[in-house]
Amino acid sequence: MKITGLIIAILAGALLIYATADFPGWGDAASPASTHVSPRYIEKTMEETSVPNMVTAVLADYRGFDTMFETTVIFSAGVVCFILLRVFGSEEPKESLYRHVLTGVTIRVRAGGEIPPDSDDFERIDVMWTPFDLIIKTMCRILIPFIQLFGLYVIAHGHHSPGGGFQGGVILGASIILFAISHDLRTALRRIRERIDALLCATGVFIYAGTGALCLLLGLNFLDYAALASILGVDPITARSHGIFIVEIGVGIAVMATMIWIYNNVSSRGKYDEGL
Amino acid sequence: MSEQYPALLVVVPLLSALLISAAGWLKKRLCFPIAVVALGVAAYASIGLLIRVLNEGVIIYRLGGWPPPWGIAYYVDHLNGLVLAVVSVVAFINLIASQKSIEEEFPEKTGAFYTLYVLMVTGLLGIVVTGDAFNLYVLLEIASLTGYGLIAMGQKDRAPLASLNYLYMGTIGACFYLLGVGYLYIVTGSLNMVDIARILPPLYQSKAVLTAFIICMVGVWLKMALFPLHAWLPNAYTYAPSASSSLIAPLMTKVMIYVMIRLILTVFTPQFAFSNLAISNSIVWLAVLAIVMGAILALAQTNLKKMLTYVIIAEVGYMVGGAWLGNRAGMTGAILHIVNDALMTLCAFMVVSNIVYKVKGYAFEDLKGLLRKMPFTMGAFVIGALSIIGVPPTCGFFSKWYLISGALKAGHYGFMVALLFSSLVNVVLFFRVLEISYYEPFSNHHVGDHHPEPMAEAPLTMLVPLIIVAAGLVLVGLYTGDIVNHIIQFAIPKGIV
Amino acid sequence: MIWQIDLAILTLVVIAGIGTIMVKDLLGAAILFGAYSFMMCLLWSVMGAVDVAFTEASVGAGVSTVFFAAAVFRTTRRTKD
Amino acid sequence: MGDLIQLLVAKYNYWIYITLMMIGLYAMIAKNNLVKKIVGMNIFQTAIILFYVSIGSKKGGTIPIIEHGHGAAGSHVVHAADYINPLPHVLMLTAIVVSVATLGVALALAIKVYERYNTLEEDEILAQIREK
Amino acid sequence: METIVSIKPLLAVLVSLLVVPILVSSRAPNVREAWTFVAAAAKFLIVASMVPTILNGAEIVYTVAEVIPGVAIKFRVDALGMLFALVSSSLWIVTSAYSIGYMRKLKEHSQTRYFCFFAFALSATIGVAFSANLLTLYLFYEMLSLATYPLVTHHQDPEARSSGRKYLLYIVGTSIGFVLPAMLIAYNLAGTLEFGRQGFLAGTGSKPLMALLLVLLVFGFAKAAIMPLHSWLPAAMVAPTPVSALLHAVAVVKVGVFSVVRVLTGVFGTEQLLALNFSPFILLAASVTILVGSFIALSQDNLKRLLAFSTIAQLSYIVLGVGLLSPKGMTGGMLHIAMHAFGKITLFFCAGAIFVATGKKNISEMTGIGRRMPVTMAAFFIASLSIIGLPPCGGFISKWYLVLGSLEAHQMPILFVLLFSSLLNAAYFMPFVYKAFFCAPHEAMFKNTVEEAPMFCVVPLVITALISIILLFYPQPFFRLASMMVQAITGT
Repeated sequence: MKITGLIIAILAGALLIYATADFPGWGDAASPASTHVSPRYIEKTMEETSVPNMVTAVLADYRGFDTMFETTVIFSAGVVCFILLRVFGSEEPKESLYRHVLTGVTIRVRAGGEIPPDSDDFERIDVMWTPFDLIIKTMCRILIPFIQLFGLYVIAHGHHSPGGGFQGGVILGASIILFAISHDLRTALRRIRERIDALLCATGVFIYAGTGALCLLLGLNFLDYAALASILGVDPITARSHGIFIVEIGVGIAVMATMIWIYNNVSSRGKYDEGL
Repeated sequence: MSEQYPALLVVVPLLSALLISAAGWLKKRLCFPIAVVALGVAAYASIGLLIRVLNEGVIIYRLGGWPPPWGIAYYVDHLNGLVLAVVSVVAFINLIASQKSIEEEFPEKTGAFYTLYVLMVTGLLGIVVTGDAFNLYVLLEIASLTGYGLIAMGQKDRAPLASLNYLYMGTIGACFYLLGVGYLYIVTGSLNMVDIARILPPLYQSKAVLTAFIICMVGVWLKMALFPLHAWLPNAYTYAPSASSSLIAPLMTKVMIYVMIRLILTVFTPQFAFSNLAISNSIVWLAVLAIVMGAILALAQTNLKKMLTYVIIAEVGYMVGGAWLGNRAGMTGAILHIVNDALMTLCAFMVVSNIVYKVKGYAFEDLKGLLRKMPFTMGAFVIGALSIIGVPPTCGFFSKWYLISGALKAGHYGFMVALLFSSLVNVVLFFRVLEISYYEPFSNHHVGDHHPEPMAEAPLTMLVPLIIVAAGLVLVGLYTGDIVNHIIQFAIPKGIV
Repeated sequence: MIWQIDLAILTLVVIAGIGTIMVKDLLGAAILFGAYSFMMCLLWSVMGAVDVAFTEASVGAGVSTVFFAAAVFRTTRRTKD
Repeated sequence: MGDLIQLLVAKYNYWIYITLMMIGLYAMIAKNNLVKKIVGMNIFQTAIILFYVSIGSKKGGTIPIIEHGHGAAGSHVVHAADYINPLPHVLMLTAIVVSVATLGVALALAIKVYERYNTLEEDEILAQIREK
Repeated sequence: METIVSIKPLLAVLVSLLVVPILVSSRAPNVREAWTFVAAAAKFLIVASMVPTILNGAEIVYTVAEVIPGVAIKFRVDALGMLFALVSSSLWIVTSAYSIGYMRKLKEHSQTRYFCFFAFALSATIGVAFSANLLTLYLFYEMLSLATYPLVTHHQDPEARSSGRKYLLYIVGTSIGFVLPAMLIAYNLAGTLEFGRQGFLAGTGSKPLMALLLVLLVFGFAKAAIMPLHSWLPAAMVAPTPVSALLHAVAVVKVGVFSVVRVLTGVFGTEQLLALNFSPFILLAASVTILVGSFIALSQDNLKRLLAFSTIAQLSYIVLGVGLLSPKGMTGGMLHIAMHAFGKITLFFCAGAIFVATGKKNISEMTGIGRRMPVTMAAFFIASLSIIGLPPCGGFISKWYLVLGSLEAHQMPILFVLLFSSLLNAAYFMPFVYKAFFCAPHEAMFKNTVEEAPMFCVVPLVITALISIILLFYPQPFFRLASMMVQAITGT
C-alpha cells in the first residue's frame, strides 16, 4: 500500500510539475487570471455594490450563489454529524460524580444510587475528573463576552474590513465551544439547547436563501438584491449593500450554530452528557 | 413564472430541506409531505424546463442578475434538460416508494433523513443545471456530503467504514476536479464553462490545459467509479439503507457521467478531446476492461444487492466507452443510457428495498420462493433484468443498440464484444436469481392448485411506484425514437458525426 | 510582500505538514496540524489574501483543531504510523 | 543555472503546493490509521487552497480592500493593477468551508467506526471483519 | 402490390395478452378456461379475417413506433406470415381444449400461470409471423423464449431446472450472441432491417462478410434446431405434453424455422444466395440434421423423445426446401410448415393421451395398446403416415414438392436424402404401430377393454388427424399462400 501510495503521489506530482511549465510567472500582473474577469470586480465593486471589501462583494453578491451553497454545505455537515452520532435516551451512566460546591468534596454515585436533590450546592462533574480551576473559569467568563463582541464586529464590519459572516460565525461558535470546554458540556447545553441550536442552523441558511427567494418574488432574478430597493426604500446600489449585510448575518448564524452542533455531537459522541 | 424555472428547480428543494429540518424538531408528521411537495415542484419545473428548451433552445439564467462570466449563470440545453428531468423524476418516485422503510428504520431521525435526502437531490440538480465550473464543485460537495451521511446510516457494522472509504475517494475526486478547474482558471482567467470554451482553442497545445483535462477526468472517474477506481462503490452501495441506495445508485454515477460528457462537449470541445489528444481509443479500452471486470466480479457475488453494484460498475463502462467512441452513435448511446440506466437501476434497487422490507435480507438464500410470495415485485424485477440484459422492447436494448453500432462505426470491435459479453453474463446473473426464487423450495407437482405459502406482497405505497417504473422501462423503450430525434440529437454538437 | 519571508514560511509549512503525518500520536498530529494551518494562515496574509487568512486562522487553526482533539479524545491516541 | 534559479523562484509557490499535495495524497492512500488519512485529506485540500491563492497574487498589488471606501460610491477611480485578484480568495473561502465540513463528517464517521471495532487501524478492522 | 394499413395484425397479437389479466384475476377454473377459448377463437377469427385480403395479393401493414432511424416496430402480413399464423392460431384452439383435459386429469399445480404464459407464447408467435423487419422479429422471438420458459419448467423439479437451463442457454445465448451482432452489422451495411422481396442485404457486402452473417443468422435462430444446436429440444420434453405439442411441435420450433426462412428470403434474398452460391452450405446443414436426427430417433424408447428427434429431422425439411432455392422446393418447404404441424401435433396429443390414460411413457411398455385405445392409435397411425409422407395424408404433398424441387435444382444427393429419410421415418414409426395393433395376445400388456383418455383429450387429436387427411385433398389455402409467396419471391 505504501508503495502504491508513493507511486500515485509521485505520478500526480510529476504531472502537475510538468504542467507548471506553461504557467504564467508567480504574481504576474499580466496573467489571464488577473486580466480577464477579475478587473471588473476590482474596479466596479464600489459603484455597483458600494462595498469596499471586494472579497465580501464578490462572495456575497457576484458569486453569492456559491456562498449560499457553501452555507448549505456547512448545514448539511451539521445534519450528517447529528444523524450519525446522536443517540437519544442515553442510558444511565455506570457512575456519576458530584461536587459539593462549598467544601469541594467529590461524591461518587454508583448507578441506581440516589442522586442528591438538584440543589445549588451540588454540581455534577465529568467522570474524567478535572480539578476545579478558578483561574481558567474566571478568565473564560471574562473573555467570552469580548470574543463574542469581536465576532459580532467581524460580521457587521465585513463590508469594510477583512471578515464577514463566516469568520464571525466561527468566532461566535468558538466562544461557545470555549465555554463548553472550560466549564462542561451540560452547562453549555443549558445555555443553548440542542433544539434551539438545530433550529438556528436552519434559520441561518433560510435567511440567506429566503432573501434570494424574496428577490425572486419581487420580480428580479434569484439573489438579485437590487429588488430589495423597493422594500428597504433605498437606491438599488445601497440595496445590494444591505442585501449583502442581511445574508452575512444569515451566514453568521448558520455557521455559529453548526460549529456548536458539530462540536456537541463529536465531543460527547452524541450522548450529550459529558464533553471534553 | 416559467422563466424562473431554473432557479426554482434548485431553490425550492433547498428551502424545503430547511423547513423539513425545522419540522423534524417541531412537528415530525410534516416532514414527508413537505419533501413530497418540494420534489414534486422540482420535477414539474424540470419537465417544464425541458419543454421550454425543446421549444426555444438553450436557456440562460443569470443568478443575482450578473452577466456571465462575472456572475454565475445557469445554462439549460437539451442535454441537461433531459438529465434534469430524469434526476428529479427518479428522486420523486423513490421518495414516495421509500417512505415506509425510512420511517421504519429511523423512527426518531426521520426529519434529518428527509433533510439529507432533499439536500442531496438539490445538489444533484444543481450539478446538472449549472454552467459554472466552480459552482459545480460546491454542489458536488453537497451531493457527496449528504450522500456519505445517507450511506452511513445503513448496516451498523459495515456502513460507516464503507462510507468513510467513499468519503476519502470522493474527496480526492472532488479535489482533483477543483485542481483541474484551477488549472483552467490560471490559463483562461474564467470560471464560466462557455467562456472557457471560447478562450481555450488557441491554448489547445498548452501543457496546463492538457493536465487540467486529465485531472478533471480522473476526478470525475473516481466519483463515477470507473473500473480501476471503483473500489469504494460496492460496499458503500450494498450496506446503505435501502432508501438511500435506491436514490444514490441510480443517480450519483449517472450525474457524474453527465459531468464527464459536459466537460467533453462544452468545456474542452470534442475537437480537443477526440482529435487533438489521441487517447480516446485507450480510454475505450479502459471502459472495455470495466465492463468485463464488472461482469466477472458480479458473477462472484452471493447476494443480490452487491451483485447489482457490480452491474452498475459494468454499466459505467458502457457509458464511458460510448462517450469516448467519439462518434454520434456512441455519444447518443451514452446519453440515452444515462436515462435508461437511471431507470433500470432504480427499478432493480426498488425491488431490493421491497424484498428487504418483507424478507429482511437480500442474500440469495433469502430469495427462495419469492416469485410466489411477491409476484408483482419479482415481475418488476424481471422487466428490470430484461432491460439490463438488453431485450427489446425494454429501453436497455436500444441504448445498447446505439452503443454497439457506435462501436461498429468506430471500428472498435473490442467494445462491441465486451457489450455482448456483459449481456450474456447478465443473462446468467439475473437468471440465477430468478431460478432461486422460482424453484426453491422445490414444489412437488400434481399437488393441485393450492399455494404452498400465501402471497406476502410489499405495501402498495412501495409496489405502485415500482410497477410504474417497470412500465416506464417499456414505454421509454418504445419512445426511444422520439427521445433520440427530438432531444439527444440536438444535445450533441454538429461537429461529431 | 517580501519574498524571503514567503520562502521561509513555505518551507516551514512543508516541514509542519510532513511532521503532521509522521508523528506517531494522533493528539500530537492534531496539534501539529493546528500549527500547520497557522503557518498557512501567515503565508496567505503575507500573500495578501487577508480574508482567506482570517478564515484559515479561525477554522483551520481554531475549530478544526478542536474537532480533531475532540475526536481523538473520544476514540484513541494510538496509531501505528 | 541562473534561469533555473529564476524558474525556481518564479514558481516556488507552485512547487511547494505540489509537494504538499503529494504529502496529503500519500497520507490518504498509504496511511493505515483512519484519522491520519483525514489529516492527509486536510493537507491535500489546504494545498489546493494555496495553489489558488498563489494564482491570485499579483506583484505590486495590495489587499483587495479599497481604502477610504466610505463615502459616496466611485468617488475615486480604482485601477485593477493596484489590487490583488479577489476572485480566488472568494473561491477559497468556499473551499475552506467545504474542507471543514468534510472534516466534521469524516471525524463523525471515524468515531462510529471506532465505536464498532474499537480501533482506528484499517488492517485491524479488516482482520476483524474477515474473521467474522 | 397494394398495401393496406390496418390495426388488425396488432390486434391479432394483443388479443391473447389482453385476456391475461382476466385469467390472473379469475380464480374459478371454468371461467379461466372459458376465457382461454374466447381468446383463442378471437385470435383465429382475426387472423382468418385477413386471409381473403392476402389471397387477393394485398399486404396489410401496421407501424407501432419508429424506435431507431429507419427501423420501426412494424407488422406486415404477407402470404408466408399468414400461412404460419393461420396454422398456429387454429391449432391453439385445439390445444387449449386438449390441455384442459390433460391438466385436469393429472391435477397439475398452478394452472393459472400455465394458461397465462400459454397466451403470452401465442401472441409472441403471431408477432413473429407478422413482423415486418428483423428487429420486430427479434423482439417477439425473445419474448417467445421467455414466455415458454415457465411452461417448459412447469413441474419445477430439479429435472425441469436442468433442462430449463439448457433451453434458455441455447435459445437466449444464441440469439444474443449471434443474432444481435449480425443484426447490427446488417443494419450498418444496409441502413434498414425491412424484409425485402429480394432481401435488404442484396449486394451490400463482400462474400466473406455475407457468409459470416449467414452462419450467424441461420444458427442464431436456434429454435430451428439445426444441428449442432438441437439438443435443447429433447431436453425441453420435460414439459407437460400440451406444451410439447403446441410449442415444440408447432409454435417454438416453427418460429425458428420461420425465422430462418425469413432470413434466407427476406434478408439475403434467393438471387443473392444463388449468386454467392451459398445453397450447398444450407443444404448440407439441413441434410445432416435430417439424417442424424432420424437415426437418433430410431434408437429412442421414450415416445416423446422419439417425437422430438423426428421433429428435429422434419424441421430441416423446411430449411432444405427453401435452401434448394428452386420455386417448387420453396413451395414444398413452406407447405411442410403446415403439413408437419398438423401431423406432429396429433402424434404428441396421442403420446399425451396414452400417458394420461395409462401413465406409460416408453414404447417398450406399450405393446398392444391399440386394443386398449383404438381411436388414439388410429389417429397416431394416420399422423405417422403424414409425417412419413405417404398418401392419404397432407405430408405427401409437401414431400412431393420437395422431391420435385430437388429435381428442379438438379440436386440428386438431396433427392436421395429425402427418400432415405422417409424410409427412416417409416422405420421408427411403423414397428410401434404394428406392435400396438397386431401383437400376439400373450405379449399384450393391457387387458382387452377399451379405455380411452378423457373426451377433452381424444376429440382434439381426432380432429387434427382428420384435418391432416383432408389436407391431401384440399390443401387450400395453405397451398395458395405458399405458391403466392414463392411467386412474390421469385417474381415468376
